[in-house]
Amino acid sequence: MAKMTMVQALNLALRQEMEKDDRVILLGEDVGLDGGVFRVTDGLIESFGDQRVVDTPLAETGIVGMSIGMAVYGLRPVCEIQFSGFSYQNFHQLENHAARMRWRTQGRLTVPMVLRAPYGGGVRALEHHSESREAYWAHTPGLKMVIPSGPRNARALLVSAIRDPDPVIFYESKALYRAFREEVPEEEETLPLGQPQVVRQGSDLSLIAYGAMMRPTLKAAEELAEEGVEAEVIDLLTISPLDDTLLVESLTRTGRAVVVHEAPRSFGPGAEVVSRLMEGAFHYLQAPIERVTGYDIVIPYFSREKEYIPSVERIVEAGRRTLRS
Amino acid sequence: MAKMTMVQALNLALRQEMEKDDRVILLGEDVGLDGGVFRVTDGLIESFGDQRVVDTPLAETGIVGMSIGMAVYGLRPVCEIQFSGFSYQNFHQLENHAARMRWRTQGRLTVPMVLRAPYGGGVRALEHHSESREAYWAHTPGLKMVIPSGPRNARALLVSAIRDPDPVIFYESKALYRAFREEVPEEEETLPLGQPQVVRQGSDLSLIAYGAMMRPTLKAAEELAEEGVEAEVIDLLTISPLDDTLLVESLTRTGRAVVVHEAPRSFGPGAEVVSRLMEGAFHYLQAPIERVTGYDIVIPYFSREKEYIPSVERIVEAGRRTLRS
Amino acid sequence: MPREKLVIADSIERLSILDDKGQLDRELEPDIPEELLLKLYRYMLLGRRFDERMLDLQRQGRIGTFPPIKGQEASQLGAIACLEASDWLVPSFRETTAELWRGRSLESVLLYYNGYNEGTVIPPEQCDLPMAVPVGSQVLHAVGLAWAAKYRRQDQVVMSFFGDGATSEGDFHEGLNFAAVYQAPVVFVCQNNQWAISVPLSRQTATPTLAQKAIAYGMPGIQVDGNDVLAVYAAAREAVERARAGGGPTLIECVTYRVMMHTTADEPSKYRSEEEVELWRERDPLPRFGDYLKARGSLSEESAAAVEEAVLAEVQAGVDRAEQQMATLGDPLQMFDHLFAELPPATQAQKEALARELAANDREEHHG
Amino acid sequence: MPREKLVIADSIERLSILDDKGQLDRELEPDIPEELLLKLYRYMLLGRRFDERMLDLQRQGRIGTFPPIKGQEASQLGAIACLEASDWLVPSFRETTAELWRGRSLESVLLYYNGYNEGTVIPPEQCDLPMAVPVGSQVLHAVGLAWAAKYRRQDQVVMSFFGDGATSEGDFHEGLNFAAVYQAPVVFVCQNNQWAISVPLSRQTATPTLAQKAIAYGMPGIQVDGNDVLAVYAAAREAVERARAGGGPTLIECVTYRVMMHTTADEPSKYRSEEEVELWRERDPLPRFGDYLKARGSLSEESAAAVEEAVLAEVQAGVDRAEQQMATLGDPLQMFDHLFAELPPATQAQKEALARELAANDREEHHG
Ligand SMILES: Cc1ncc(C[n+]2csc(CCOP(=O)(O)OP(=O)(O)O)c2C)c(N)n1
Ligand SMILES: Cc1ncc(C[n+]2csc(CCOP(=O)(O)OP(=O)(O)O)c2C)c(N)n1
Ligand SMILES: [Mg+2]
Ligand SMILES: [Mg+2]
Repeated sequence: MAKMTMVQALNLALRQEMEKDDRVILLGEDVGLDGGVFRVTDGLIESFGDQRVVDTPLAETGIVGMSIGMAVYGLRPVCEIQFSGFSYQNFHQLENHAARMRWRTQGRLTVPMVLRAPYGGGVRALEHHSESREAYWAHTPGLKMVIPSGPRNARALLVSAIRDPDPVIFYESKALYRAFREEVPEEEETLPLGQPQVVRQGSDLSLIAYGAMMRPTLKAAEELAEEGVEAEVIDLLTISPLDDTLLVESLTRTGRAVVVHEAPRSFGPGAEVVSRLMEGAFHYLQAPIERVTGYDIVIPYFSREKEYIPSVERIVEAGRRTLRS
Repeated sequence: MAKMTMVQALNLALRQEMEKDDRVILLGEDVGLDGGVFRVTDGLIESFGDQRVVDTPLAETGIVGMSIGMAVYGLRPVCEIQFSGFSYQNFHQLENHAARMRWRTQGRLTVPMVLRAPYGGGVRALEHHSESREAYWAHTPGLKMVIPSGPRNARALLVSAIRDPDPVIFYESKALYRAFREEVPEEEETLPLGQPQVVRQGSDLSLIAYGAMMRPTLKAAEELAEEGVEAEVIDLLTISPLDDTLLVESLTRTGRAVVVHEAPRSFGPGAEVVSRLMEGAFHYLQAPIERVTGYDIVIPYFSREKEYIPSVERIVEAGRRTLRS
Repeated sequence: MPREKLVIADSIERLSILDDKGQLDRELEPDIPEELLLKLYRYMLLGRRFDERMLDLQRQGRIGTFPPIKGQEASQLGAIACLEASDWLVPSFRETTAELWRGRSLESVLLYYNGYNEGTVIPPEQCDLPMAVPVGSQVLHAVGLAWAAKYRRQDQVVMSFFGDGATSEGDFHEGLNFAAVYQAPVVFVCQNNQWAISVPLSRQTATPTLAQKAIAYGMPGIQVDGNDVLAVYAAAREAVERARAGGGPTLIECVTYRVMMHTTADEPSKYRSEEEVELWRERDPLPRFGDYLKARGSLSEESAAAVEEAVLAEVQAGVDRAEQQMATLGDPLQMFDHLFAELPPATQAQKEALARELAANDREEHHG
Repeated sequence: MPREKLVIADSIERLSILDDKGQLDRELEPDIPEELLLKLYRYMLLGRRFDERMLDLQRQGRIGTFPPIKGQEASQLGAIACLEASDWLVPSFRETTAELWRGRSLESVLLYYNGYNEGTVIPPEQCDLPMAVPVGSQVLHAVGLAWAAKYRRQDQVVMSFFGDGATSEGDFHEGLNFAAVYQAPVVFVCQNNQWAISVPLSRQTATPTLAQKAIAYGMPGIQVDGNDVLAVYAAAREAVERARAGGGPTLIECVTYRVMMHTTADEPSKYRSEEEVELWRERDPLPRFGDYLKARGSLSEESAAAVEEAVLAEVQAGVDRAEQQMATLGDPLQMFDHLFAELPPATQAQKEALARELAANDREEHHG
């Protein structure tokens, strides 16, 4: 197996799906010759031509609205929004149409599209390039919201997203794009959407995170282990529709939980996780569930973003608090 | 005091603020001669002329983007988005700019605007006219999200919103527009933003709701009272920034809570309320907090909306469940 | 030449063939087969009568709010008649007649305006999108469909309808620009009915025409008399043929008028004068076309009466079928259907909870 | 006349006064006071040298990603020089030189590209918006400002800058349409530098010019040689005067070129040829204008050298001030400032929690 960065793994997923299925069309700003500003689509226009890898005018609503039409026709558009901070331009196309076409036509017309967008902080980027607002899409019925946490699951989830019969918002952490390499098999690999994974077992505490937050969360679990605390770590992978079975099951064993995300705290994804745990495992709860999150402010310009983004220490500290409680 | 519908009370608030302050400008689709499709701005163009009540071209982004410029200049634009289901067209203007201009310029330029929009179901409207997606704005740092529940607080909150130095999203329940009348004083009345209110006292159970859900919630409290259960009922009024002091205090007395909203359940406002209560009053909790909400689907066309929107029975039933637990 | 004039586009033309005095321009008269002419007449009448009947039903509380189309029949039908069945229609919310032409059933329209999700089902094989309520948003879907058709080397054409108000939306702009950049086979048909609810065209745009907006995208634009079904047909046929031949998109502005209220919830006397409406009532496309057909001998008083009778019967049958169907519809659990190909577990649990509630209510009703 | 040509707009012109061969059209030569000519030259040079210095700093890791402006100095300054101090500038993210002209400090630019929120503070009384990163989004703010100025009967004019790519966004469309409908005093200055990152103009629009998009809004549009500071100035002055006199908005397309990478994170060799860039390097606006000034006796070799020296010293002083300031900035708690006029209680609690954390870390560092 080749060791790949997340960028390479995503590129592999796209390449293989495009080889397999001529319904798969990439479109977006600079996805062609430029290969995308993060190079996720690098080399694909050379292999597949400009009818499969389509540079668009600079218009996010246009990209998403056109993708909807393409998907209804029977294609499988995978569009890129250059940064998730610019995906609000197309909010109405997603909410009004992508999320509803199957429902509106009672199954007759469907929108099997994927919207890929880099999200999150940590790469010293300019304003609007570091947000983490997956809760917007998670709260939108009819959309699926997926966030991988490493090269291997990124590849497998992207393949599943492309094959999914419904619209999928696929957020890719810029901080993870080139952060580390993993073995990624050349052979096809998929991961079912809607299924969180236990990535570390433990019985003292459940740590629940996703995307870029998996690394500090795992690190925190290691630090806690040094203190004799065995944390179970769960990677949501799919934020919405959220399947809480695994989370609730974990909590019935640990009684304590910390939820971690970069997104602002209030009305963020963590609130839903907390609510599900409360509803599903109330009588097992031994301490208030902690949320370690971004603050309820705009993520600051990069000189201060480190202090905004949840750190290993904050997660460890929250873990300790729940254990003291 | 005159008895007024919510439409009349909102109209009064606008008229009086416009009389008092020539910075207040209304703009939107059909707000002029037509007086707004729900008549909230009725008669105002006659009194103030078309420089104070401005019909716009059909473009929500334009309305909000222009309002931002007007507010930066020093005016107090109150724009109307005809239905909240069409406020996603302007999502980026709110998130990228209205919510950030003060922060971006470190206090130098500000955006004291109000965006009014009717929300919610119950009036046999067409698709996109019945959604309740306040969580989108509540999760957006830099915006305030306000929802009144009756004529009198609608008037007082709208006045406060107009005078607020920051952007306020103001959702008005269509179902409440003409549902009932209340005494509304001619003299100025304001209500502070960011402060929930106890509207019924009780010590067995806390019912937390807002907007159109206040009426079934109060009704449910009465039904429970017939069973000997005294429910405390809290009206959030401001969804975000959410001040949980009163909620937590209530829960320390009741130990049980039901949160009610029309919005889809998952990642909805109720999740944040549940999380705050868990964080603030964990050791007082005697039962899982219940959420009575819209389902995680698009609100159906109106023949079925009644079953979608939380009913008195569902709230009562949830109350009973928490008491059994 | 330092201050040099640029040739930016062919100029914009206005097309009128059968004017409001009934004057026919024989040179421009399109060659439409008799059968098609009669079909056009029949659908114009069907659109009119169905609209009138819906207004009655709405006033009686038998359907909900709906947007009447009266006066726009020619403007819709002249265009849609140029499509093949395999072409795509992308309507806004006021193209009822065009949708009927494409095969949408009357009862589906009635179900829709009665709040049944079953009213937006598209029949299998039919290449139509459902109505789009968010103004202008559908324009981009047309471009995506057209791009896809071109990619698949199908010679399908996509026709997208929208109003004058829609031209102000960003989606309109992005849609026309994408279509021009990709030379997508789309015909953009603007139903310029002069009003967007209470906002007149003069507050919608500072331009004298909407057709000239085509110049911003580098595509042909033309203004036609929208109450002249021959002119609409001629312009649309030209545009459809160009699109099919690979010549890219066209913007057609049909100048017509919304004779009725915006929707049945609207009160136009608040914002426009009866004189203006009267002026346009006199330009009614229906008698204009009827007289033309009679003048050319395609229609007689008797055959016109027969069409009228048939249309009224068809409308009545549609209303009857709708009421029959509604009697059997309405299971609230249906609302959970088709959000996703597969209902996620948490939503499935919500559905089951509602099912239990409904069953309990039912029991209560039976026993209570 | 049933197929009748419509007069839709005056035609679109292209303006060039001092061409790339240094040829001057004396008839069109604008009457610019000597002092202003020299100020323009000085800022063109300042823009150039500061840009070069920032590139160095970026390569040394002393600032983050930034978008160079090289080649666009004339295109920005010719326009901005027409504004009064009380007028408003609404920039995008690539008008550094225009912002400097308006009085933005060099250090504020450096702070910004070093990730300090302090870098977007606008000096008191200054009528400028901060940079807008979301492409095209600022165009609408310009219209709002202009509407407000008109409402207040101030004769202020608003100048909004944006790129060729921005013309594809819905916000551009809605902005220009609103401006035209309200006859708002805005001058829309499109910096057509031929590229939107890797997308060439020909994939952005099917039109030969961007200026012609004005026709869609019923406003005057003009194309100018953006590397000819005299032409830019002349066109902008005309537009500013018209706006100030109540004549409404204008769209000016400045044809220029992005000689450098899109931002320092970009690698243009992936998508464009060195020959194309070379061609534009030869059209450099700076020597063209310098030669003009020398020819008319406004500049000599010596005075040019003095300007060069002064500009370099100014750049160095700006860098020094920025580095001094940064040494004292960076308190993370600052991130909670100015989100709202008053920090809400829950957010205040978050701020306090962070303060405690930072204090604890500090203690650890000191004792650990
Ligand atoms: C995005 C959006 N904004 C507002 C509305 C409310 N609305 C429905 S129709 C309409 C006017 C549409 O005018 P026009 O495009 O001219 O079409 P017409 O109604 O005249 O057929 C408005 C404002 C909407 N449906 N969608
Ligand atoms: C809404 C939005 N989409 C995408 C981006 C990413 N982006 C930044 S600059 C740019 C290209 C802009 O091109 P143009 O408008 O021509 O301006 P230029 O960079 O050439 O000055 C893109 C795509 C953005 N900042 N905002
Ligand atoms: Mg109209
Ligand atoms: Mg450019």
